[in-house]
Amino acid sequence: MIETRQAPATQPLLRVEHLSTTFDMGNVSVRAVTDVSFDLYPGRVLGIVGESGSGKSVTARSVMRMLRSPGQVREGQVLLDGEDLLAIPEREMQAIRGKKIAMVFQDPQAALNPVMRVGDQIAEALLVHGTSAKEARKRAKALLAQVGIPDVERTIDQFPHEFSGGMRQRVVIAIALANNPTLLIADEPTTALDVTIQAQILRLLAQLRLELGISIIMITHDMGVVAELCDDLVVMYGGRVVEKGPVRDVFASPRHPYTAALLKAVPRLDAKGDEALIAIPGSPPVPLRLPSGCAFHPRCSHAIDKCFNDTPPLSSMGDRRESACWVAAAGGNVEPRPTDEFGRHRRQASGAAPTLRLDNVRTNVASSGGLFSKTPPVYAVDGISLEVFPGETLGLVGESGCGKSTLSRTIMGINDVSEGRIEVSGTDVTSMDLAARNLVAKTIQYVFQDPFASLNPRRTIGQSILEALEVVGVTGAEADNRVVALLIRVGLSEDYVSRYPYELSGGQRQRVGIARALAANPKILICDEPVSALDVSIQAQIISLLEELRDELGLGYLFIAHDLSVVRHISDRVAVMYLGRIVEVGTAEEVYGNPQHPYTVALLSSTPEPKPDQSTEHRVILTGDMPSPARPPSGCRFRTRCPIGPAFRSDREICNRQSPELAATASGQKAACHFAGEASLARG
Amino acid sequence: MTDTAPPNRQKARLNPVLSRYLQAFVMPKGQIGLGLVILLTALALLAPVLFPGGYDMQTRDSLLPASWAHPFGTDELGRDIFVRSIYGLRTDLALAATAVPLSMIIGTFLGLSGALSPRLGSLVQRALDIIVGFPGLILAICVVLVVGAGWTALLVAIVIGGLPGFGRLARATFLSQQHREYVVAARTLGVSNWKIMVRHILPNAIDPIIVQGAVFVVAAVFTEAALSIVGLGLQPPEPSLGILLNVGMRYITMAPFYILGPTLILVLLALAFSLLADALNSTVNRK
Amino acid sequence: MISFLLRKLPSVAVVALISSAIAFILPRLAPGDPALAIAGSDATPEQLAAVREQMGLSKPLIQQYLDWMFGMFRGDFGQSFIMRRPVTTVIGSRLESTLELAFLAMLLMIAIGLVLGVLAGSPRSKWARVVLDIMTTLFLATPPFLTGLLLILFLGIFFPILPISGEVGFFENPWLALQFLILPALALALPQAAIVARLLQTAMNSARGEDYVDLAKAKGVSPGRITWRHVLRNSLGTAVVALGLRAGDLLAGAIVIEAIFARNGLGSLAVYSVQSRDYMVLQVLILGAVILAVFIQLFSEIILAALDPRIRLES
Amino acid sequence: QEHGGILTISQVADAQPVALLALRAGNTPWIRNVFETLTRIDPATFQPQPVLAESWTLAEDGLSMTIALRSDVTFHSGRPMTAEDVKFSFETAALPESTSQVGFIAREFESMDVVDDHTLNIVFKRPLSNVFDFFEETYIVDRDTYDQREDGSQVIGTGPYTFAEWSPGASITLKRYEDYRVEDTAWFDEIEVAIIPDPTATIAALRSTRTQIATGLTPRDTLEFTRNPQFEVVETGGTMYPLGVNVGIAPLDNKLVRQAIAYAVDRERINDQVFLGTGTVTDLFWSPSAPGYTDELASHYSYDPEKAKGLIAEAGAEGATIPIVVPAIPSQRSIFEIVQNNLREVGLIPEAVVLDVADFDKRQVAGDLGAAFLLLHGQIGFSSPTLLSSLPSLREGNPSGFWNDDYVALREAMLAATTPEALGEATTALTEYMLDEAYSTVLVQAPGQIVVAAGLEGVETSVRGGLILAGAYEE
Ligand SMILES: Nc1ncnc2c1ncn2[C@@H]1O[C@H](COP(=O)(O)OP(=O)(O)OP(=O)(O)O)[C@@H](O)[C@H]1O
Ligand SMILES: Nc1ncnc2c1ncn2[C@@H]1O[C@H](COP(=O)(O)OP(=O)(O)OP(=O)(O)O)[C@@H](O)[C@H]1O
Ligand SMILES: [Mg+2]
Ligand SMILES: [Mg+2]
Repeated sequence: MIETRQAPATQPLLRVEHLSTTFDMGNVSVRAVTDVSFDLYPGRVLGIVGESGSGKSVTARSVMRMLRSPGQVREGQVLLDGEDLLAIPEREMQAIRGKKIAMVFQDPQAALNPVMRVGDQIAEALLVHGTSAKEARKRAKALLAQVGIPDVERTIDQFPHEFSGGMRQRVVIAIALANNPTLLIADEPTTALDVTIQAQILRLLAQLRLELGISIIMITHDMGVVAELCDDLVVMYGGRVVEKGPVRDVFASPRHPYTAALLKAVPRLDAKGDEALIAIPGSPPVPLRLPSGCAFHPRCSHAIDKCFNDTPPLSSMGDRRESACWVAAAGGNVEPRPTDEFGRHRRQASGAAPTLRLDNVRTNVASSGGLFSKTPPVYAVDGISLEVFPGETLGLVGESGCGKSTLSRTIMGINDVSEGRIEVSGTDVTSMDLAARNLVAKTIQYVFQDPFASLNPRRTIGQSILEALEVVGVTGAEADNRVVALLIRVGLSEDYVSRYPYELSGGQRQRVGIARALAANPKILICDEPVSALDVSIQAQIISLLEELRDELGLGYLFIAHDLSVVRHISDRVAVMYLGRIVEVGTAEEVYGNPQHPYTVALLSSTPEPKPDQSTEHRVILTGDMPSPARPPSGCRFRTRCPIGPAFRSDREICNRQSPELAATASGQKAACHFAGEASLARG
Repeated sequence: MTDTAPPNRQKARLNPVLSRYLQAFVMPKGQIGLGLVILLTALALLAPVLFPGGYDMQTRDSLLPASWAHPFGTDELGRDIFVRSIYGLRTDLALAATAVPLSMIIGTFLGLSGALSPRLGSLVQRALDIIVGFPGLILAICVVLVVGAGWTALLVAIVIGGLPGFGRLARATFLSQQHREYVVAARTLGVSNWKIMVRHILPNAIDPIIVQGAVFVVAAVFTEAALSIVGLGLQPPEPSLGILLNVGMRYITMAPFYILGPTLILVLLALAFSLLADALNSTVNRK
Repeated sequence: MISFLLRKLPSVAVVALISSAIAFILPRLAPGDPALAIAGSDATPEQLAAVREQMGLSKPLIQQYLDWMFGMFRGDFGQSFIMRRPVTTVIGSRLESTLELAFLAMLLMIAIGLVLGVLAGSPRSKWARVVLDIMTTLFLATPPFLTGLLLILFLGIFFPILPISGEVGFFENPWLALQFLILPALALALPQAAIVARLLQTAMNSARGEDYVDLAKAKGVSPGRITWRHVLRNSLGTAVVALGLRAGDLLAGAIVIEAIFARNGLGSLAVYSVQSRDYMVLQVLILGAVILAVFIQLFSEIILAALDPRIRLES
Repeated sequence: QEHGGILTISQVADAQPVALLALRAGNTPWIRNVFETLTRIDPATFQPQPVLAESWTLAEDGLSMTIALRSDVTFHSGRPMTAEDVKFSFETAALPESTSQVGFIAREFESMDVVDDHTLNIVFKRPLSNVFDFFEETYIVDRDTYDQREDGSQVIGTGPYTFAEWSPGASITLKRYEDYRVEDTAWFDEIEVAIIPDPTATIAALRSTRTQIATGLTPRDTLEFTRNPQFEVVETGGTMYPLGVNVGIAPLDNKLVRQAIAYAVDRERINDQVFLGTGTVTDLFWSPSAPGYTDELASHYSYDPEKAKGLIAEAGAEGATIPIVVPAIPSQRSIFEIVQNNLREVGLIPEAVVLDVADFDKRQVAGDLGAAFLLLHGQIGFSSPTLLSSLPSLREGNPSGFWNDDYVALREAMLAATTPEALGEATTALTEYMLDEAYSTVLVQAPGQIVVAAGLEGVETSVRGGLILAGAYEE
């Protein structure tokens, strides 16, 4: 937390008043944003949080007057330094965009023009506001250096695709800063990035705010980010502001049941792991069919009659706090009531034989090349050994691209094993011949990351599950009954059988995906980021469901995720993966409580936690990006970014030469580091 | 908006694909296209009823200009060109109605063959690439020569000519679907390649294939006409639009109206199917 | 790029080999043979047999094929049966006509296609949209030979402005040559241009929804500059691929167009070779067309790579 | 008269220098300007006139002929023409690979003796009334370069113009032969022969004065020029269109059915609608000026559907299906459509079998065209005895499969006739027999048409339609 949280100046820089935005689609009109008001004071950071579809982006775009058609602001004012941006002609607005207000978008992959040099894209921001070409280029260089891009002279003439995601986001920020704007709107600037990179970007933003005094509107759905960066908070739900206030106060005592529930639905890094998550039931509202009254009432455990019919206004709740809740207005309690919960029992590895065992598995993902050409091998999975015991959950974390999915695909036989050995229930299945495939399919099933992509949009839910049953030989009436049973098992009702995926929400689809995986009565589920595409509230539901199933059916999980809190919550044991290798493995307590590998340390300390006022100074923030598996560094793979490695300590050239083995450490778990245990968490 | 029940789910669920196609006829493009297709098809089907005299009523009134009695004039043997055009349309539509589905089915299957075996798929693709390389009509001409001018030859030539188009579309779908999660999901479940092809990949290929099918009707008629212009089309006396053009071209300076009529019908036909394809395409692409 | 071409060489060779076999065998499957064109229809069976013998047609097929293939490696593409000169000479003498036609058609296609595409792909009033839409739909629907016939009827006969058939070499009389070229080139180009326009329009519309367009707008870039610098620039790849594919179609369409407009190009040569069973000419034409198609494909890949830095030819 | 300028003419088919000694559409317009023959038949009188031959004497018994050649003739290569060249040309024409239509006449030569450089003596196996047809069509070629004619590089004759250049499919350039033996002739420096396969383009070229003479047009194309004073339409040579049937295939093995078919066809309508009235309606192969040709015979099978029906009924062939082979040529298709219509009227079911021209020709040569067929022979201008052996419809191995002793006897009688009177009688006898048997009857004879721009004088033609431009000049 940066030490600038002084009392706000008297005049707001940006004042949004009663903003309402609609999308007219033929005969219906979608109200995406309704009566939104907030103030942003100079030099402060305002966070806007809310689930997907709550109207965050539409609000930001309304301010910029960049609504996608057919969006239209129906009502309200956007006052920048007292001038109503909604009233001025488009030409004048053009002069303001990029000059006074700048915007950073969510997806750094898509935000840069792929066919234009990076330098030109930065310079363009200056050119269109009247800077000469020569001057613009000079400034572009300065900006690139300012946002921390190395080797500017060379990189300025590169194309976006030659940059990593984090670097691209830096470029987008450089573009935003080009004309020294007074206001920066960042729409989920780190959502698509890894935690390590997110930490870098957040640090950059904090620094900019400090150095340049820019005011920032930070749109996010991550409470951790809010806690880390923001001064003030606006919580949106169903297109309305439901709560507003200083971050510290809101976190300490939320005045809206939704805010309170949201805070409880996020798993904590520091949680002991035996308390259940409190999921918010139901799913976020669709703007087209907003519930009457308070939009949150169908999911609210405190709802009273009034909530069903009357929309609560945003009313003051004391010192700069506002909330839109009848219950809170009446002084009631808004903390979520624990739903029927499941006691978490951590399991210790029983003496049983592992259901799944990998021994030094390597997977080559390089395309086979043409008839006449040979491509060098790329080992995305490079010598991994691990075991999953019956009923146990093994969590697997690591940055994007470290090979998590490749590993799971290798186990399922989608990718071929190049070296090593895979055993299922004690049988060698490495060859993946017909018998082995059958054994794998019977024992292990897969839950996919993207619930939207893993169901065939043209087949009904029933048909999708039937197909899975058909494979294991269940047909006819029995199959139909099983389908219904499976649906009910995952918390869906019978009448979903004949629905199509497009009629389901993301969470419901993920339930179907799980039901399908359960059709074959597997012993192990491989869950490849099963919740990362879902909203926080839904995420908690799915995690609860998985836990429930595990306890009931005795399933083992290989649970893959990049969100460390989620992994900690669900896992018995955790493996940390970096560039195709496992660098640390142990029980959740061991790995999270006393990480031995510097990479684990960095991951943990990069993860923002929903606790304001936490010191961020001693954070271990990694520099640079993960190298490509096509060209792994010699010796220890992590050495190029290691805070205790040769990059910082020149005497440690053993790391350059020798690849560390995964070995037991003093605190119990195994780690692959020559200097295991040296780096440590500096938590406040 | 909130109180009404969700739009007739029962119907949508019964056949979402069909109902999506029907959407095409909500837009003016689709309406005009469909209207023209129906009109032309009806004319073609009803030709024997409308013009019971048939298409070969020779008289001594050669090459009359257009009049009420003969809207398109008469040909060199004194036959009514309008009547012949309609019968020609009938011939061409019948040809298209046979050739297009055949080409569609075979082409789609060839394009999807990669789902059964990747090796087979790329082999088939190579073969189709070679067909595409053949200069325009030459392949069709060779086919006609080998098979012998006539209906069968045209059919074969059109079917072969359409294969690369359908094949490519199907293959593109296959390539894009192949790595889709639900295809991978089916594969990890252990579903057979054949079932994956039919259940998961084929349905996704159908949209573009149907659009291409509508486009290809025009191409089929075009092949017939072009072969006739080169002199290897259908056999007399059965008129086809191509034959009318072929003969009409020879009178182009003496009796320019001769080809005007058949040309008009062909343009209408092409327009009808293009509009239809267009409308289908835009509904199909609407996500 | 060189290594890219080198890598493609084997597959080009395979395609060429297979097409050469097809090009060789397919025309020979048709009844009739080139001896007839020499002997004439009035010939007696003895006369025909004598001519066949003299032309070397009684040799076994496989030997004829091998002779041809080995000849080509030596740069000898064979002799036309009918014209009794090297096939290369025969084709060379017809090349100019087709090249002129294809070149002008290509220019027209690019110009019309890009203009229509950019107009349709930019925000415009409803009426302008409808007019553009009708135009492209009409062009798209009407195949070259119909466009050709209509052009002949309207610009050649009802309003005799331009000559409708025949040709003059461009280097003989450029002005006259152009008059002869305009109608066939237009007929060839219009449908293709409409396809290019359609694709460009679609590409531009989808590019317009991309995030980088939003970013550009957020920078304060004017709509015109967005269209040119961001949207169009990113859509050109599609247009180039389309143009590449269409270029092949242009040559294909030339056959009928040459027949309609009575031009002595490669298309009419091909038809003549089929009719007279001049296998030697025909097989070289077919092989050439297939290889040309392959190279156009490679060429558009290269241009695409030049336009889009993300695409690398090496990988 | 002044020398100079370029004359441009157009032809439809490409040149075929390989077939110099055969009759080819692609050679007809230019060949008589590059090559010469011993004699030329005067189209008006049908009498042979001397060209390279100065004079000739036929022996009393008609079995040998002595020819005196001009002594001032040189080839374009500069070499004087001698009797050896004539002998070479005649021998070459007799070889089958020359594909000469009249080569069979030379095969009736017993021997050829070169008496001296300018005298040739030919001995016949039997009297040859049609030897002048042979002379008419056999160009005297240069024996030194004949083998290099194929690609057009050495096309050496003795005519007023030289064959200078050939771009296949595009054009032929003829240049004036400076050393031509006659001074006041060959007025143009150059004759450009444009090859324009398309009639519309031909017409356009003519109208735009890009060309001054157009050959190979159909009556439909020339129609507009007949009414235009700017042009003159010259009729010469031409094509006959017979309808043949195979006498070996039922029901056509029945003479009555064959006769019925001949009666059923409306020849007048074919002439009017396909040839726009320019043709001659006749059912005979002979030229109207030939001895023995009578109007009565020519109109023997005038259109009579009732009679046809009667004959068919008599033969019991109602509803018989008759496949008719048609080459994929526009005029043939049109004729077929009329024939089909006519045959349907009389109760037969005709079916088209359209063959690509190469395929059709191959089967015509082999004499294997099926039950019925529409043919075309571009041989108008030959004498009757020549036609008898040169027309595929009539010669031995004809596609009708018609060959019997009566026929052979009648043919022999006609070939043996040496006087016009005898020829006339023999022709009538044969014609009556042929009409009665009705295995192949002509539908129409259509003349070839050449359009000449006004202002161009001195254009001559040969009986077979060749253009002779030696005396042509621009006014
Ligand atoms: N172009 C559009 N057309 C129609 N409706 C739209 C459009 N853009 C947004 N909406 C509607 O506005 C609602 C709010 O969208 P918005 O993008 O602001 O959500 P968000 O809070 O930014 O969500 P996320 O976290 O997914 O980015 C959406 O649910 C959607 O229904
Ligand atoms: N088919 C392939 N060809 C080349 N490289 C590949 C291929 N598949 C995967 N890779 C590479 O292998 C590495 C690991 O990919 P993988 O998808 O397993 O990562 P991940 O850890 O699942 O990442 P994420 O968190 O983004 O899902 C990546 O660097 C990727 O670029
Ligand atoms: Mg958003
Ligand atoms: Mg992954």
